[in-house]
Amino acid sequence: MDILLLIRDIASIALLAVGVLFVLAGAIGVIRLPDFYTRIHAAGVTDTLGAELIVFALMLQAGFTLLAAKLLLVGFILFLTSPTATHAVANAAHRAGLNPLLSRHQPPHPRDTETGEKS
Amino acid sequence: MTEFDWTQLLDYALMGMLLAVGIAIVRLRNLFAAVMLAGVYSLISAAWFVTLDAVDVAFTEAAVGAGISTVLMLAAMLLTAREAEPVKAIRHWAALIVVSVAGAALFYAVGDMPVYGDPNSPANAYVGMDYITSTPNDIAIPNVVTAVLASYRGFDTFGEVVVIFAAGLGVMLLLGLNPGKKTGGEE
Amino acid sequence: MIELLAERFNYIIVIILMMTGLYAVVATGNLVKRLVGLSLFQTSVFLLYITIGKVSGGQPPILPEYSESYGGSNAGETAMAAASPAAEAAEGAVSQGEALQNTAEAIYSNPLPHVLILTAIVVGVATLAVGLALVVRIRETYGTIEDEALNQADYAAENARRSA
Amino acid sequence: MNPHLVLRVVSKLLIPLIVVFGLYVHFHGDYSPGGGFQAGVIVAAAVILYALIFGIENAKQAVPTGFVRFMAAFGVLLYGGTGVATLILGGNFLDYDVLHPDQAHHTGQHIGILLVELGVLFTVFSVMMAIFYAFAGRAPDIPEGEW
Amino acid sequence: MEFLASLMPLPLAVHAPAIIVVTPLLMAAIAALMPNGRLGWVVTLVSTVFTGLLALSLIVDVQSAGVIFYAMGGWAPPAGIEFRIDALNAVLLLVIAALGLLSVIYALPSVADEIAEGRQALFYSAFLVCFAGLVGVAITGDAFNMFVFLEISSISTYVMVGMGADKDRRALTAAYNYLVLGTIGATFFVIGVGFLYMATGTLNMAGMASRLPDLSDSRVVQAAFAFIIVGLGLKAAMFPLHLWLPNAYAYAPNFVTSFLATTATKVAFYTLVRFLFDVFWPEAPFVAISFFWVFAILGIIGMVVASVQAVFQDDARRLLAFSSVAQVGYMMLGLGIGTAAGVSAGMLHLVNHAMMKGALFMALGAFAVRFGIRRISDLNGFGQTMPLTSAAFTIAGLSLIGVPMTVGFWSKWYLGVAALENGWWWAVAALILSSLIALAYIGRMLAAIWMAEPPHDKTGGIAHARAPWLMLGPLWVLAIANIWFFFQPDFLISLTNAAAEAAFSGVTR
Repeated sequence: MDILLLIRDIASIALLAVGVLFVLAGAIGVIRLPDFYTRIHAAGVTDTLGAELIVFALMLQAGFTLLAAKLLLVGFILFLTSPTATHAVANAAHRAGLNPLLSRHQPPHPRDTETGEKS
Repeated sequence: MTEFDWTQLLDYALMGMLLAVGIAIVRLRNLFAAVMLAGVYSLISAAWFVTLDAVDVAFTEAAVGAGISTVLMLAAMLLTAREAEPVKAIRHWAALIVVSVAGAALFYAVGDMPVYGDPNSPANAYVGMDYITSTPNDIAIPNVVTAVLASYRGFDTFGEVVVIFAAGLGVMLLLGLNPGKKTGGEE
Repeated sequence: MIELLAERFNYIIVIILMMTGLYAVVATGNLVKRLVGLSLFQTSVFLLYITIGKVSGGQPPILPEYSESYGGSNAGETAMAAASPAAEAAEGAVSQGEALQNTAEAIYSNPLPHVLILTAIVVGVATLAVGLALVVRIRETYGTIEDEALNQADYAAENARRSA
Repeated sequence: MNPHLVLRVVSKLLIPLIVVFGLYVHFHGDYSPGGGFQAGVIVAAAVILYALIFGIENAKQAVPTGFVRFMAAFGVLLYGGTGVATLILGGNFLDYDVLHPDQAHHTGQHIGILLVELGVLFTVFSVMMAIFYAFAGRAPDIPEGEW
Repeated sequence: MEFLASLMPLPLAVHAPAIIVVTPLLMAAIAALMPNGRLGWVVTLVSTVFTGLLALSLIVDVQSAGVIFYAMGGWAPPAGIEFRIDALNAVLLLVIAALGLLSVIYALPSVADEIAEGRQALFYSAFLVCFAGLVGVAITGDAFNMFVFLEISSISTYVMVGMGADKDRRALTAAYNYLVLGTIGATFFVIGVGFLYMATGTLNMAGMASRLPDLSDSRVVQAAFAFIIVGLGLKAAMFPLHLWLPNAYAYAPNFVTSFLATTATKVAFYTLVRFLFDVFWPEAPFVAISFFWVFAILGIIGMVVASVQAVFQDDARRLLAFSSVAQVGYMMLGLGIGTAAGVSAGMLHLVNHAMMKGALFMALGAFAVRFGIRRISDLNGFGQTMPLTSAAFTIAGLSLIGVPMTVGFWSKWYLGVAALENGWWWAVAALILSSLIALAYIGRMLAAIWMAEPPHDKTGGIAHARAPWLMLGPLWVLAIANIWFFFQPDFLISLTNAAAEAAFSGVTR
């Protein structure tokens, strides 16, 4: 039994560490990256991979309990919402005419080319 | 103080964030940023509520302070303005005087306040703890906060419902539920 | 003195926060930002109440189960036991709180401030809603939400009426 | 491609979940953090999400304004009515013990708490909806571009 | 009175403390569902009549039983919330119930004139919420419950003041400023209550009172005192904290002003008395200092400065609003005298001021509903245009000055006597000075009404008009009360003496 517990602890610690690493990377990215799109890309990592891994680590610690089920639900909802939120924000920025910061190639804005698009 | 309580570090971190966010809100002129930071402020205080064992309050603060209030303020901001004008010098000094008088009164009191987390302080030794011992016998539900909220101090909660109802009335009266025209309201 | 303050650091921070909010209310001329400051002020007061009710090593005031309808106390939990009172009672794990008080019962934080603050939060959001509704109406009628401009508009209107 | 396609799909998945979660928070309020107020906010948030994505007119068909106005008052009446019921049954105002003869298990208290929390839920939900309708209904026509 | 109270069935009488608050609250919910304003008014009228009867029965009970306790939810304090009625808040209940009833009768034509038809039912509902909140503040014995009820009444008040925007847009800014200052006041009050809770561990006011005397050195208690005084002072429009009041009263709908001016600040004043005497105790060093240095001094400054400000107003209602600030100064002076006679005089002025200001604002509302006027220069010749309303206005105005034959005389008389007992001749001088200034500003309005040329209609004759009977009725009830209680002051004086005694006997169980 003990060895199983040890494995479980090691696994959850590893997951936690990786998760925290992702969160850290995301945070640094939000500060350091140059423009909106790259930043939101970094922030997305925090929400999805980072939070998700931490939730998994906690689930390992909780074992087969109601708590684990709740955590699973939290993980599921995070899995659904954070990419959607990132998408919505990025999409809104794109449609608002915010161009990515590109050094050489400036693509035409969709609003200038497409006309049939109305919501 | 017996042993160093490592969870205090978390408290310190949260307090530092609260201070930073609070001061940022005061200094910012961009309303959008101020409103979003107010939401952040609520969220951090909700986190602190959790470490202070007030899970019900944390839940409510997260739902209301970080959720509804922020959305409300965003909506109002959209309908009004995006940018605040800079603070006038005279108002700045007037505010500083008000704040320093009130703050002095509060700091004056700090010395006689009970130590943080003291289980024997009057507030914690008297009625509050009685609820914990009497709830199993009186009401028999596990969540003492719900028991106090809905039964022991149920009348406060009735008042709370009426306050919310009054706010609803106010918004319906002032803005109307079907605002088609400028003042709206006629149903 | 240092120790006195160190043991009450929570109050000091909370007082500074309250004063930050109050400053924002009094200093700013922008009506929306004044309400932001007001909610800052109120949230800080909530913090004051909750820190009063904190008991070192305490737990959230949710008692162990004594009806059978709750499935949270499965065997096999160890690590999370301290966070879940239900499980703890089932297993008799020694929590930090018990170590401090050395009694059989766990210690809980004071529930009364929590209840008060639940009510106060609701009152706060109700005030905020009414205040924002007023601000929206003000903006629609006056076209501005700056204090100075509002006063000037009223003053001008009064003068116009007087001369008419 | 409809720009809101992702949002629509995900929100269709999420809205029932949110409502169920709200009801869980409400009915589990005796055992874990939560209660009528939080539940009301959560359920209202579900409807507000619906309104944001599918348009406020659709939301008004799902939750009509008349219904909102009725429920706001009804919640207060339910809370107060519980108190009046306890008065009629011979107790003090909001003394739930008289609601049910089973004193040993405090069933009366459980019933009373459930009823008043339900009152809180109704009022909070409908007032949140009222506030949302009032503010969102008069949003200036911001072109998509500004967002 | 005993007869009316004896009509009350016993179970109703036992639970009267709860029912008197709950009835208007439930009726508010019902009023909000009413399809039109007239039905909403009927609901409101029914519930205020009922509340009035309950208030009468409670007063009779208090006179026989001394103090009435009611444990909400059957939970005895300190666990539960307790309602506690003694002679002090019984007076308040009577004032709120009577003025509430009169204002509601008055409201129908006034509201029909000022509020859009689709919103009248909701408006009545908001009024009932405010009314219930004030009753709740007056009746509760729990400090935090008092905050909740203060906020119930305040939030609905902000809304009602803001509804004046259909006539004058300044109502919106007035309501907003009232909201911000009122919320700061309420938050200060909450900080104070939190400190008291920190020091005593209970929220029950009687429980606090029994524990506080051991804590008079505690800085927490002293800070709590300061914050509660400032918070409640804001709500009561105590002199330097009155900035919200003039605009709020001047631009709110007429019916709202006449209700608020007679009840809202009075209730806040009551809470001050309650906290000073029954939660804190008058012998405490910091309370004793505050009597002179806060209440007496600020009261006197307030009654002189605000009166002077009133003289220079053009807007009739704004003038009366400044006068209200001055009248709060009188009450504060009575409180500051710090003796039973002083508190009794302050309470007497509270009741009397409710009668005279109620009548004055109602009369202005009656002028407004017929001619839509609000400036003093517009009042020219109204003695001939609307003689009935003008006569009532005159009686109430004379009462406000404190002329003998009106009840205002008694408030000043007893205030002066109580001040002289303390040897405060300068307070008497200030009283006289302030009354002279009142003579100036009331005289200005009376001169316009009676001396100036009346407006002529198109045919060259004098335009005659009469306010609706529903407005004239309550107006004249108050005007006659102003005279009646000069000749029969014993009833009021016995009530206020009992109130002062109740305040001074402190909390006994």
